[in-house]
Amino acid sequence: MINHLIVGPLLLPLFMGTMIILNTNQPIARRRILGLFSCLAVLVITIILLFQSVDGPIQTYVLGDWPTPFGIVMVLDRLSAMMLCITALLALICLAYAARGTDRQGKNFHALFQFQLLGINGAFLTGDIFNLFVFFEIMLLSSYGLVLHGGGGLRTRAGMHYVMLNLVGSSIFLVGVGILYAVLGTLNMADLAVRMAQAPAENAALLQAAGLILFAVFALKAALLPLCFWLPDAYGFTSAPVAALFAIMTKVGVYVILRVYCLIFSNFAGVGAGLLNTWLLPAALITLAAGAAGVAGSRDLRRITAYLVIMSVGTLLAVIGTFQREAIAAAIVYLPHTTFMTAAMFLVADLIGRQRPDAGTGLVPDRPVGQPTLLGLLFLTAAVAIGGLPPLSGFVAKVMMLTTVKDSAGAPWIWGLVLGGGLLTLIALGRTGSVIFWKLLPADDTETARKTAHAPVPVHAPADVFPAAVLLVISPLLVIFGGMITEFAFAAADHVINPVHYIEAVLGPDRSLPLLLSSGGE
Amino acid sequence: MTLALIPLLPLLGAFIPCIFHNRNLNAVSAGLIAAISLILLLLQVPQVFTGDMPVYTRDWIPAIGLSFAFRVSGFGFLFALLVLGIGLLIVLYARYYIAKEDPMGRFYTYLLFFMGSMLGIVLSENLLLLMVFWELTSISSFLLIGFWRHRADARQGAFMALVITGGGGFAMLAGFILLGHIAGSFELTAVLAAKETVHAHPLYPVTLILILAGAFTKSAQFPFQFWLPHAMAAPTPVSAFLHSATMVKAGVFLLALMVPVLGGSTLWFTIVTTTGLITLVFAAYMAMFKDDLKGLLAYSTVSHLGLITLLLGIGTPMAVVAAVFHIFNHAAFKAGLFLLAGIIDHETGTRDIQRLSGLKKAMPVTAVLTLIGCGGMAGVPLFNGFLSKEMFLAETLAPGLTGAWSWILPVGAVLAAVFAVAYSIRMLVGVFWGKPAQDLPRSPHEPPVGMTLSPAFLMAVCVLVGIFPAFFAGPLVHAGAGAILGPDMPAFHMAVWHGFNMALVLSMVALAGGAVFYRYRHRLFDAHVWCSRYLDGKTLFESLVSRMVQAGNHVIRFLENGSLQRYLFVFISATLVLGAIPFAVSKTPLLGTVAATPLDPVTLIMGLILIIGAVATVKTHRNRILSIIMLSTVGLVVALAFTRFSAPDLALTQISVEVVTIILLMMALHLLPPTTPKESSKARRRRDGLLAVLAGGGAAALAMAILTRPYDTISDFFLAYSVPGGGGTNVVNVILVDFRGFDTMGEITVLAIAGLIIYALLHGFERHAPDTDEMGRPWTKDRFPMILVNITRPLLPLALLFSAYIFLRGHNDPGGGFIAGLITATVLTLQYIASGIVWTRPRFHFDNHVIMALGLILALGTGLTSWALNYPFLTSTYEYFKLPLIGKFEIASAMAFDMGVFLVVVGSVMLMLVKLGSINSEDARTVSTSVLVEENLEKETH
Amino acid sequence: MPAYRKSPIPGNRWLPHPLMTLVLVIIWLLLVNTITFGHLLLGTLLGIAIPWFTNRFWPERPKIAKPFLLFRFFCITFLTDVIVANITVVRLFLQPDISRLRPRFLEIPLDTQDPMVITILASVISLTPGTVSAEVSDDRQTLIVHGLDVADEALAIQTIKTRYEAPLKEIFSC
Amino acid sequence: MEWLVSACFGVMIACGVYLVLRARTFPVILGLTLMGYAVNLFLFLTGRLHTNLPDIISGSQTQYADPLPQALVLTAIVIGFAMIAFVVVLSLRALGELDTDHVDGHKENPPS
Amino acid sequence: MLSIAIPVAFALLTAAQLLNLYRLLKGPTLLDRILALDTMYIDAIAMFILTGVYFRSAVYFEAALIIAVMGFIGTVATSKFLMRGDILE
Amino acid sequence: MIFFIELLVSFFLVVGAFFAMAGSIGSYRLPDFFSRLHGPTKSTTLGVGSMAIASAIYFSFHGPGISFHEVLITLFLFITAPVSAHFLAKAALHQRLHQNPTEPKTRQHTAD
Ligand code: NA
Ligand code: NA
Repeated sequence: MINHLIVGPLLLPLFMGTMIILNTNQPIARRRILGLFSCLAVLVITIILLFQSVDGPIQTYVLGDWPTPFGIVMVLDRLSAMMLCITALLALICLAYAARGTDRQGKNFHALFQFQLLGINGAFLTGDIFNLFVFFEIMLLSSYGLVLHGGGGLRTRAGMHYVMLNLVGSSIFLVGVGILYAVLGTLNMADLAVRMAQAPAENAALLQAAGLILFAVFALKAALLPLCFWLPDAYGFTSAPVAALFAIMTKVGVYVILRVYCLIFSNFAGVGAGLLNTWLLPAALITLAAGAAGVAGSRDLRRITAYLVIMSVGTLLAVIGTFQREAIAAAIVYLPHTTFMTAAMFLVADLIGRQRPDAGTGLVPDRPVGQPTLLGLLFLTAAVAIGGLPPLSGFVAKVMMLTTVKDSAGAPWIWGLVLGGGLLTLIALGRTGSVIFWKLLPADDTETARKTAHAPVPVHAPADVFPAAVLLVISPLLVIFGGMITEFAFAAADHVINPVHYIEAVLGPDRSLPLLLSSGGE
Repeated sequence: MTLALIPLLPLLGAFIPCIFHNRNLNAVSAGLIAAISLILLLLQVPQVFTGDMPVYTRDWIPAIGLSFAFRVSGFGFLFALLVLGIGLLIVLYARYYIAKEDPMGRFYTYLLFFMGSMLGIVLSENLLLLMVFWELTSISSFLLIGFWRHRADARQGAFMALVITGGGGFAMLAGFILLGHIAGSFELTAVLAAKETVHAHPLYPVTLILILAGAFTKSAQFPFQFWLPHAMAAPTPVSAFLHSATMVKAGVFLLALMVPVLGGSTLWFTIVTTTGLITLVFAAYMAMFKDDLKGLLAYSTVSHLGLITLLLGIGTPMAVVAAVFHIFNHAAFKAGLFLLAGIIDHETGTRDIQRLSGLKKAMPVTAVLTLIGCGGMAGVPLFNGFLSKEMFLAETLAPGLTGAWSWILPVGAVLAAVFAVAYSIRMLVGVFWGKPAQDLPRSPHEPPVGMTLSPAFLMAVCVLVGIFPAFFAGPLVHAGAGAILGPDMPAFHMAVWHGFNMALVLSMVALAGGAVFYRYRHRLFDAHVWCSRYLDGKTLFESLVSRMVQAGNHVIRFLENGSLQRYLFVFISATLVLGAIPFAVSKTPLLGTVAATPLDPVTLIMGLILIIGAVATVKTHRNRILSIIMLSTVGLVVALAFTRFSAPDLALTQISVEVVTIILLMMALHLLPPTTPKESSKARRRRDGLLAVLAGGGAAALAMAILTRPYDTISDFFLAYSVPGGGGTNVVNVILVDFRGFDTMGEITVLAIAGLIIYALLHGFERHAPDTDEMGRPWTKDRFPMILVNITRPLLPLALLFSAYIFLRGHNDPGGGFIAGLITATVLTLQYIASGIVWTRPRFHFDNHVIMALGLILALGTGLTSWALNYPFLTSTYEYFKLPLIGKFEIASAMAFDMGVFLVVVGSVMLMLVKLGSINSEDARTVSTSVLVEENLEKETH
Repeated sequence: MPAYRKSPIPGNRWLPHPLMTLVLVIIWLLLVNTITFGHLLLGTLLGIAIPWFTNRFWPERPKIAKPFLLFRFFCITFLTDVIVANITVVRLFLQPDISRLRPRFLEIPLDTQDPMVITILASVISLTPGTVSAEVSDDRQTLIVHGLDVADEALAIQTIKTRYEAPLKEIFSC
Repeated sequence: MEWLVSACFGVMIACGVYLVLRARTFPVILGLTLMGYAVNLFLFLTGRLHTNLPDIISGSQTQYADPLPQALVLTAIVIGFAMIAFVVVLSLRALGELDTDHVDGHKENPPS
Repeated sequence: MLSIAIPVAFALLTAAQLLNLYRLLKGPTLLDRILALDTMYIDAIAMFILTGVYFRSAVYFEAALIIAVMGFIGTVATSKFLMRGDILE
Repeated sequence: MIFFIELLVSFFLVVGAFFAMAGSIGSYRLPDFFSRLHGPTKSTTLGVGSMAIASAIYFSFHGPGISFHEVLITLFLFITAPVSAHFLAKAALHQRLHQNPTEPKTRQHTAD
């Protein structure tokens, strides 16, 4: 029995995106409904898939019914199921937020949004390295459109940097894929892993070079130092729901790093074994430090949040960089938390900024926001969660990460930077909160304030606030169901760290045998 | 479960007061919740006082060792009692204290939240759970201190408290994780029993220091003491709560809790004792000079916390007993004193000791109550503080202490006691005695009874305990200390009179010395002004924070300078370095073993033309149109190369794409400046050139490495199954539409997205093109040259036929939907070039969005039909038919898919070009909006 | 910009352009390089469908009055001239002293203003002896031609007019 | 032959990199285009060099060039084209928004 | 016979391409370069045809025809760019 | 193969290539743009046409049946080459008519 649901998160956005194109000249309500319906349906599908993956084996979907490794295959393991689910939920919420007016600021927002979803989901599902390239391009091109949506000088400039860097990145990606194919003669990731394990020593340097070149590309996507400079401007200047959605984009880079370097370049991969074992951790730690510096040094809540995204990538990859099962499980717990919370912070920042006519999200005094209690509560919740303070999800994730990496060589560094970074976050967000909510100007205090004194501050309707609130509610839920989630994370990490499962699911038990032997059994 | 409810009730019920708009309801609901919690706590009395420890455990997140576990030890009970008891009193007091214009509901919400957090700390059975509540107190105190949000000092105080205690919390978290790791469990009972293991572990010092950092920051121990006085910006009931029974006491609670597992080592003794002693003396000294009543009390609090810390540092059983007792005593008198200070503030409008004077006439009750509190604070006999302080003095003289400690401790203790007496006298006498003050903001009188009730109760406790310690405090202290010490619990008897001993002498010295100090305080004040400049931790803190912000700003401005050139340089260099490392590190040869194929002169010369073309593109790049022409050469030769090496499909595609790209580039160039200014410095050009040469060299080496290596590919499968499986002889096309049809699906999606974005970017975008060319020549007026117009007319059907030909044969010969689509799009473009948008657009009146969408749907639909037959998406089928006259022909589902590709290509390319062409022409924009199209054509026709 | 007018050529809604259909069928057979009934059918289908689609793009179609003359003009006069012209031109290119060339512009007065005829004439001129048509005046009265090696201007103009313009005028009857 | 093709690839990459590092949008786009050509060529090379072995299955031919890289290159060409088309338009939009074609939006030319 | 004719033809065409390249690089006017590029396209068609004969393969025909179409459109577009600036208007 | 056919094919090939090269020689040697225009327009076009005929003959005797589709290339070139030439000449005329005496700086780039 073929589980067609697996391609649901791909075909549905594609179809609905197309339907939205056909409705280009219709009233926007129709496009909104189509988009929201699509996101909702994808969410339902991904939840079903997630539950299937909890107890079930790794599922595959062979497109065109060609035998692997010849046809393109989609692979659903626990990690990809989780990523799909996170994406769907986040997308639904961001779209709901965007439907309150952001989508009117330019053309074709809803279609691009669906294609964005398609690209991200494809990157999570595909088991073929060239197909990964294709989905990356879908994801990136849509993201270019979304980043630029609405226009404006700063946004366009930031978008242009993002675009050009990634265009060069795409070329480099192809070079990496090309080398892999030229040496190993296949594109299927499981097959690549098998062939990598059997590759002769004279191809070692070439294959490792391919792996590292690809790493440069993934690092750019994930925003790893020194390839993260595009992010603060791009995320800081784009529209809020897009920035919120993009909280998942860097995670795609992280996911792919996890996938590729735990499968093709896994510890059992012969000449390619453990390629990133020495590289990832230091790079991630420096990223974490730079992100923390940015968080501490920024004078605008949106930029702070953008740097928080960089920090979260640094944290994730530092933990993943230990390449231990438990640590990866911890990263899997941290990932949804950080994705949802940074996204929430982008939305909250926008809600705040819209009620501060002069200062926006800048850390300068302004007149009081229109709904201080509501916005204060939202901000506080997001800040507590992001700062890693209990009782919200950041705390659990942090404890788990610290606990699980404690035996690795880099533990003191990870501990120091994660905790120190947490403190800096706390300081920055505490300062932000007290400036925005407490350090107020009387309505006629300054020149600018006087100018806009009588401009009405918009009052947020419940529907404006609802998406952000829903995102924030996820945090306590992650804690309350922490037991289940950590259990799931360990199971997911099992699939990730042991490439044999994946290979067996894709190529069958015979082909995974060599790898099993080289790893000395299980 | 009852156990868990004690902290959870206030926590979960915190929002309740907030929902009422009535001040009484606010207070009653808060009080009710606290009272229920208290009752639940008191239900544990029978067990606790018989030495049992009720425990409630539920798994929560076993993966990290977090469980939902509570316990009521005697010590925890003592604390919980303080929290709830004082909490209730404060609920009552605040009802009268909080002004009408302040949001009382919110106040009680924060208060309950805080109460619950504190209860959680003292009742947790799991270290991580304790940590959860620990940080909750940081958050809730942040909110409480900043309650008066409009006040700058409140904001700063709250922020500082959050950062210091929160930061300490992070350290403590690390310490707890290490501790749990060493002990093998996060359950407190297990951890506390693991003393030997913990002490023997190499990480013991680190663990200890981290945990102490958490405790010391929370308890405002030196050098973190400075946040606490600034937290006085909070409303007085909050201060009373924070500084007596909760917040700051959490630190000493934790120290006491950890004594059984971490205590008993030299390290513990050295750090804790030293810190306690310094804090004790220093804060007591500072308290003397505070004019603000609350400031005085705050430093006094810090000092008393130092005292408790010192006791716990000494760590002997009796010291622990003394510490527990003093915790209780201090809570009582300090809470009362804060409330009294609040009353004074409330009734007179000031807390300045300098301004206040002679209040005992107007406020006799308050004066008496303050007298009791100050007595306790100063350690005067018959008040509770005396008893525990005397025990403390006795411990500093304990014979176990050797070396320098044997005299430093008692000296320090006495000195601090002297200061304490002095500031206590100052508070009492300075405010209530002397001439009644005249210029107070309000005329003083006794507060409402409800407001006096709370301090009166607390002062009664002080007196009763001071006189009948064994009866009123004995069991509590016994249970509390017993819980810490376990079998080491010493036998002791609490009484006012212990006989004449050294401790009593020291107490008397302190009382006398204090009186003297108070008498000559003015001289001290002068000296203090001089040194206080160096003692303000707040200034230091603020400069630290602002320096940190600046440093962060410097770092990011250095890293993220907004220059794309730099980002790209870094990116390309990084890739280059990463790619080179494996070759540098390993000794495997770059080149493989496959022999090179012979080179023929034609290929050589075409290769040279390509190289020259590429270099010329760079050389001429400042003259943009010239550069485009050079680039075309490269594109052409690449197409020739594809042909040379057996890839006709690629040649077709390359050449078509290239021309469309060139057209796009020229269309953009019309609006962009025609030349690139020379603005890069020579150094930069050299640097870029070097990187370019390195990258090119690396790339060439990589290509050589590949071309000289053998490989084994999955392609044999495609060659073998193309005809039998895919029904086509053009293997490349079968791969595209069948074996890897999903890639193609994605590829056309990319094209469609590009169309959408370009449409979005250019919608409503207008820009005027220059009126002359770059040399200043006017444009020709002949917009649509006749000869071209007349040639393109018959060319269109011919080219479309050709396009159909390319499309139909694609499955078996070079060609296919994509190339056919590009041909169609370019010949349509030719119509636009010849006759203009205004003429052409109405004749090709389909909405390009719709064409694209239909293409996508067709491709998608083709893929989906296989679902009906229960095959995966995109499973293809084909069939050969034989019809009379026509002969054998094939219908493959892949053809429908390819048709989708065709439509998407046509739609997106036309969308791009027409939109791009409309930027500087209003007519074109008008005609491009599809609604008008039909009308336009109609108008023209008639 | 040429004005759009209704088709002047016989044809109906379903077969708007019979001549074009014929040409397309022939070209289709050339393209596929085989003559089978199946391809004839397919070619006819395309030959009908494509003009139906492109009808709007070609509102003013030439009327060929004398098809035979057309055939003779292109297959004999034109073809021989092209070959002869090329040999001449190649000689000029390869002659040792390139400076002996006498390039100049010729202004040819036109007797016809029909756009299609002018177009064909210009093309033919470009492909034949040493001349490239460079510009048609706005009023379509003169054709400016560049001659590579012109000895006698008047003679050259006269040759072009009689040898090419006249037959073309006759073929398209205007 | 391999040397020549590798050299061509290298030169195209070098020229592409140099152009991509320029300060104005247009040369950067030219660089991206050139890099795109180069990378497509590289991807094609992963199937090695074959003379007269087109991938059209016929009875007379026994050997074929590797068809897979060709299919990949086709996909890559199309995607690359979409990207270039987009970035061309983006450069125009940026010109409109920033009133300069400098990649960082600088209006004044810094002294060289 | 063909074994001589084909290399000779290749040599002549390659020489032609080199001459085109010279004109392309030398100019002096932009139009000269465009003309050179156009000639390169047409010579490329010849090369395709020759390759087809050399390899006895018909697969190069379409490429030749497409180059013809695309080369024409490219030249027209470039010339129009020089005359009008606007290609599509 | 019949010697005569091979001869014919060889003849058309060499003559075609010769004409193509002659066109390029023309554009190489001739002094001004308008003169250069003649080479590619006439000679090269005819050369390619000649080679197409060679191909047609060749494949008619080598392939499964007669092959005439090469004629299409010739036909197409004969239609388009004069238009290209006309267009280029037109552009050149236009530029010559509006020659600006003071040439801007960029001119130096254009003319090496
Ligand atoms: Na006084
Ligand atoms: Na051209």
